[in-house]
Amino acid sequence: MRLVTIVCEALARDLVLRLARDCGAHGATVSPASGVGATGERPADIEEAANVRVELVVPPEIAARIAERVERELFPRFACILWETDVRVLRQAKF
Amino acid sequence: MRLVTIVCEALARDLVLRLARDCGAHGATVSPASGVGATGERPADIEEAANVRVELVVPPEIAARIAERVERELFPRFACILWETDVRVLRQAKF
Amino acid sequence: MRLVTIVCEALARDLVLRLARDCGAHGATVSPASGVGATGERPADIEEAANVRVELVVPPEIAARIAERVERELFPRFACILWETDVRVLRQAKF
Amino acid sequence: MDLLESVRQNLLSPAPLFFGLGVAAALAKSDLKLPEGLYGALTIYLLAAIGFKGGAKLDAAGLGAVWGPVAAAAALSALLPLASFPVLRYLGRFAAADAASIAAHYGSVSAVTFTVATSFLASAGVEYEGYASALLAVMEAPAILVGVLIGRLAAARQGERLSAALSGAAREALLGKSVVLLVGALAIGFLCGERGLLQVEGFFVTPFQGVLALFLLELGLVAGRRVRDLRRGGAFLLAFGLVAPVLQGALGVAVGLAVGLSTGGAALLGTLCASASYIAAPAAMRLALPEANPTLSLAAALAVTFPFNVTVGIPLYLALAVRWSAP
Amino acid sequence: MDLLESVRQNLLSPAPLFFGLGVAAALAKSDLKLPEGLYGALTIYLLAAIGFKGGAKLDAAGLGAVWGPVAAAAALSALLPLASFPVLRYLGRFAAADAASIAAHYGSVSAVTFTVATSFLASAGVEYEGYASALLAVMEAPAILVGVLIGRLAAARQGERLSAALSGAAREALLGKSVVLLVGALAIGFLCGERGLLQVEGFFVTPFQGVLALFLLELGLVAGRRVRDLRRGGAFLLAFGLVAPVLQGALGVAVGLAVGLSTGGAALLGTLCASASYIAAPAAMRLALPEANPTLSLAAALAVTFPFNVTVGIPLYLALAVRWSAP
Amino acid sequence: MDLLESVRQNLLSPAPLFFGLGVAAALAKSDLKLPEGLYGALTIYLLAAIGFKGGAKLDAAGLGAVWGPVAAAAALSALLPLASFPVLRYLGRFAAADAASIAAHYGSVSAVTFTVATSFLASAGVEYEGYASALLAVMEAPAILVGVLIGRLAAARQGERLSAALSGAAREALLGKSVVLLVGALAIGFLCGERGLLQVEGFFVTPFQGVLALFLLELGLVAGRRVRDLRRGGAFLLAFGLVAPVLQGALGVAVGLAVGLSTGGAALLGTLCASASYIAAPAAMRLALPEANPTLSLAAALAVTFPFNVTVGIPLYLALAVRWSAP
Ligand SMILES: Nc1ncnc2c1ncn2[C@@H]1O[C@H](COP(=O)(O)O)[C@@H](O)[C@H]1O
Ligand SMILES: Nc1ncnc2c1ncn2[C@@H]1O[C@H](COP(=O)(O)O)[C@@H](O)[C@H]1O
Ligand SMILES: Nc1ncnc2c1ncn2[C@@H]1O[C@H](COP(=O)(O)O)[C@@H](O)[C@H]1O
Ligand code: NA
Ligand code: NA
Ligand code: NA
Repeated sequence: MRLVTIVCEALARDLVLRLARDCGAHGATVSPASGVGATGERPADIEEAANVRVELVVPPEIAARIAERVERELFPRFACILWETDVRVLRQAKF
Repeated sequence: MRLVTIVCEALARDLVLRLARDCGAHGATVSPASGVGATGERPADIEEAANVRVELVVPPEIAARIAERVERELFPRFACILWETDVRVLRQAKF
Repeated sequence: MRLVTIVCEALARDLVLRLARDCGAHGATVSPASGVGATGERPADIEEAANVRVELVVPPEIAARIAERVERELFPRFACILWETDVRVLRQAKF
Repeated sequence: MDLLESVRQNLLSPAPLFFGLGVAAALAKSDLKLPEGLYGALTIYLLAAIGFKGGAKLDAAGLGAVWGPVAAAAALSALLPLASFPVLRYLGRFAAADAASIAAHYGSVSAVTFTVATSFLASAGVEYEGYASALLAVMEAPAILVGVLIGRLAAARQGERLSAALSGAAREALLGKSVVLLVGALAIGFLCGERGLLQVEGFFVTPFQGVLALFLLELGLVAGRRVRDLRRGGAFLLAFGLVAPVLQGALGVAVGLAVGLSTGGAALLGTLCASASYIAAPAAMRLALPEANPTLSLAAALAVTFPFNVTVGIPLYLALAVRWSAP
Repeated sequence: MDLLESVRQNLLSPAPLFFGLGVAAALAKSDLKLPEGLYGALTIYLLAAIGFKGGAKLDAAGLGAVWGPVAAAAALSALLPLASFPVLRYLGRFAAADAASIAAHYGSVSAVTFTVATSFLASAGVEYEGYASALLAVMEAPAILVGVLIGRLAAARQGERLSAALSGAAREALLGKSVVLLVGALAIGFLCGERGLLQVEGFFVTPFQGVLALFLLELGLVAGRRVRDLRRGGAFLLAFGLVAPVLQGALGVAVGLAVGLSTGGAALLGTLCASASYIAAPAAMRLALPEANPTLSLAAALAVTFPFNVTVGIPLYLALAVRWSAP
Repeated sequence: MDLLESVRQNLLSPAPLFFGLGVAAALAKSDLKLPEGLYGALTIYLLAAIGFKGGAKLDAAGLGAVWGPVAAAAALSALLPLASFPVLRYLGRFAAADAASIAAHYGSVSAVTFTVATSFLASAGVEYEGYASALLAVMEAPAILVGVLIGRLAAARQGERLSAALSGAAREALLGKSVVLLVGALAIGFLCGERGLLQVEGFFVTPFQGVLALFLLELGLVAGRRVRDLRRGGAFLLAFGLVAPVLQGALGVAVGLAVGLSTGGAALLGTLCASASYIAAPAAMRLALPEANPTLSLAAALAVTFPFNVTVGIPLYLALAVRWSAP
């Protein structure tokens, strides 16, 4: 399994979750985050500036599809990054 | 070292931490999370529906013990997932 | 790329971020965390006791530099741990 | 004032309308959301305020006067789940754990429903015992304990020892945040008396009704999200959520009058019996009886019974109390 | 009372001073920070209180009396972006999306600026229509919709269908939290009337001015962080942030008097036209017109126009209203 | 009214009882927890309210009248750590950094202890200088600076330059959130005067005592978690936490009377000297003197000295002030 982590503007939370679902992810874990990057500081105290951190446990082919769509649809429009790594999971069939 | 991540109902937070300690973990990092999965949406605004995300840095044999007990004790009773991966740590002896 | 995760006392948040920037990290993602470890429980409800969880996506040589300085400067003074792992990223040049 | 007019007046007050706004916003998928922590903070405020005011009145009434009603209330809380469990298990065909959990939720009480009832009585000009929140305080835990007991016995899980499970449940039920806050604030109010109440009136009394309205907005948002879950419970659960409060409420009114409460006090005890817990019970049952599906009980309590009580139920229990206390 | 004295009195009141404290703390990089959730919680409180009070007054005034001003206000909100877009696009040389987004922010309204204006009127002893928050409520969405429309047309993106984008924007504009809360609370206040207002006065009225002062402290902290962003917008944006409110405010005052508002009411409509949104518009534009740089509009609205309005602007719009309504 | 009766009355008021409830809940490991952000939000409210009210009174008293007491208070804050450091270092055998940190905590002040003392004086009918929160405001920073200075000199770390460390500490001490809020709100209150206070009274004054009670519930929860940490400090720390406030408090009362404060004012200055910081000092010391173990100072300040002061200490300092000011 692959663990895909997307850090993105909080206002785009629902877009990210919809994108993941459309690509075939069966679930997602979302945690609040602040950050700093090329677009400056993003403090988490007001929603307009906050980030979210979305984790998706998915099979490799779905991870590839998600990465491709994030690159095409989110990167040009939102402050957003993505990284992924291999993970071992329990209940393989669930993801 | 292994990094074991457990995402689980917030109400079961103390159960997860006790299980980890019983298995031999020397510490844990807990962050708030919301999520979506087979049991529907779990928004983080009320504790009854929120998730927690527990990270445990442990030696491989303890990771195996944790995974085994989470599978047996938590999966049948709580909305819960687990993934694990290899990590490099500083101060190996601490974990 | 390497993903370096540092869990540290919330009061030291700015120190960690400055250290990371000085080592050459181009950004950082910070999430709130509570924890338990050798220094006891660290509940997140008051800032004096809370932890932060800082994630840094960086090239391997910068990861090494960060690890070295965290070990030297933060470990003796703050409740703090660090782990790192390999990740695949999009837009390699950004990090 | 007849029942219909009374329902109408109750509906056109801020608390139920804000609840409706919350439900509507949730159903329309508005991006109106709760800032994290606000729900918890308002809960703490409401419980502390309810407890403190009740305690100060308890001091004025004297402990001697309240034993009877308090004992009756605690007994009702313990006995109601015994009555509703078989209905849910055999008529409703719920799994044992689910039936026990729902029964516990409905035997336990909702502090907010209680508070809406006191506002309603006040604006209808009906007197009630000021210490009534002591009844609220003793009715949270017994139903939870009995519910866990039933659930465990019915499930008859050989693996775990019953006593261990029960002591865990007792811990949850007695040290859960709502019981600790209510009972603690009640004791503090009792120790401080009217003089102490005067000191903190500007926070625990003056803004109370408005805070309640805001809390109901949030509760409406939470309840609105639960409406879809109702389908999983089927028609029986929906019917249960409407009929159980009426029957339990009528019983509460009758017992209240029997143990000597005023008309208003009996209406309050009826409301307490009719109300279903959505703070203390869900947390306790989740840990002590995790086999039970938390979605069912919470959807019924929040999305059916709570709105029923705050609109139609409360005026109804008062009407019953008025009728039955007529000489 | 001349304009200068009026500005001085306005400056020496808690709300603007707390805003200044927040800005100063942010610029000095103090570790004074907002606890997460507090900003959102105070926003909910303020919007609910403003809406509820306005609704109760609306009930008193009667719906018949308010159609004219309400329609005029909605029209102003829709038309103002059409006027400022070309200025931003061709004089300011902003990208189409940025120009449209800024125009939408300035056509929409700021509830907090409105509230500071009502406090100012009250302490200056100037009467105004109690239902004025109905004007506020109808002015949020139109400008946002028009702004998105302009931005999409100007960008002329072939890939996406305009109607889809617009329906998304309409959703955001009409179901965004501030519109839902304001309109919902207005309706609730209208249904409850003065009797309902009395019930929740201790929460929605008594502490209101103080909560506003605290909120302005937080807003100051947020605005202070944005000061640096102003540089990215250049001198033109700074000038726009100072000149646009004066022109739009004067227009609002004139229209207000023309549709029969009192002097105070016209000053309020002027303030609404002059104010720039920093809650509803940023969220809606971010999703419906993500090509626009959110930094520019927010920096101008919060770090230039808001402080200008709460210090000099509001007394100015009142002075205009007084002069133009003189017989 | 003798001391014992005065202690009893003080104990039976909401604030200390809610603190006790919090401690009890924490020790019983109840699941009563703070919603995140609430503690921080209440802190901001309390500091802004204390500062603002004090500032308005300062305006009434006139700056001329207050220089003496203010200078004396600042001097006390700077000198107290110099006295307690050797005791902790050589009698208590603490490491240099720990001794310096504890000394700084006890030289600095606790705004909440101060507030409980003003409530106590008000309910005991004792007058005091309304501007006393100006004393509070100037006593936070000096002790922290002196504590860092001692700690650095004693540790004599060759690696870092002392001046750099001190300028960091000065930043922390002067731009820390409690100093910024207190001093800022004091200035705002001073600029607005009584007229401004009237405007925000419904938020900063009316509910204040009740908010304080709720905050003490939270502080009790935090303190209760610290009780176990006391063991690490040993018996000496416990004794220090009880004896230091009495000695420092007596000194404060004496100095207060010497610089012309009223009986009540002297009791307040005594309370300030006796109180130990648990907001400003921990944050500042953690960054400027991270070698110090934060557990020791916080456990002593919160779990020993704070409860001692709010129960027995404050009545004691008043009794001393009454005795010593008798003609
Ligand atoms: N090198 C990095 N390591 C970790 N997080 C990053 C990094 N760069 C950016 N981020 C996160 O991604 C968000 C958007 O990044 P940016 O578009 O560079 O401003 C930031 O607010 C951070 O939360
Ligand atoms: N594929 C997934 N990726 C990331 N998180 C997931 C995934 N599936 C489930 N989760 C998390 O686990 C929680 C419980 O999952 P479930 O039992 O499937 O409802 C959800 O609320 C999510 O936070
Ligand atoms: N084995 C571990 N796994 C995960 N997190 C840990 C572990 N040990 C320590 N931590 C985190 O690091 C913080 C400081 O650790 P310590 O210095 O051991 O008290 C704790 O509060 C935890 O959040
Ligand atoms: Na009940
Ligand atoms: Na406008
Ligand atoms: Na002191």
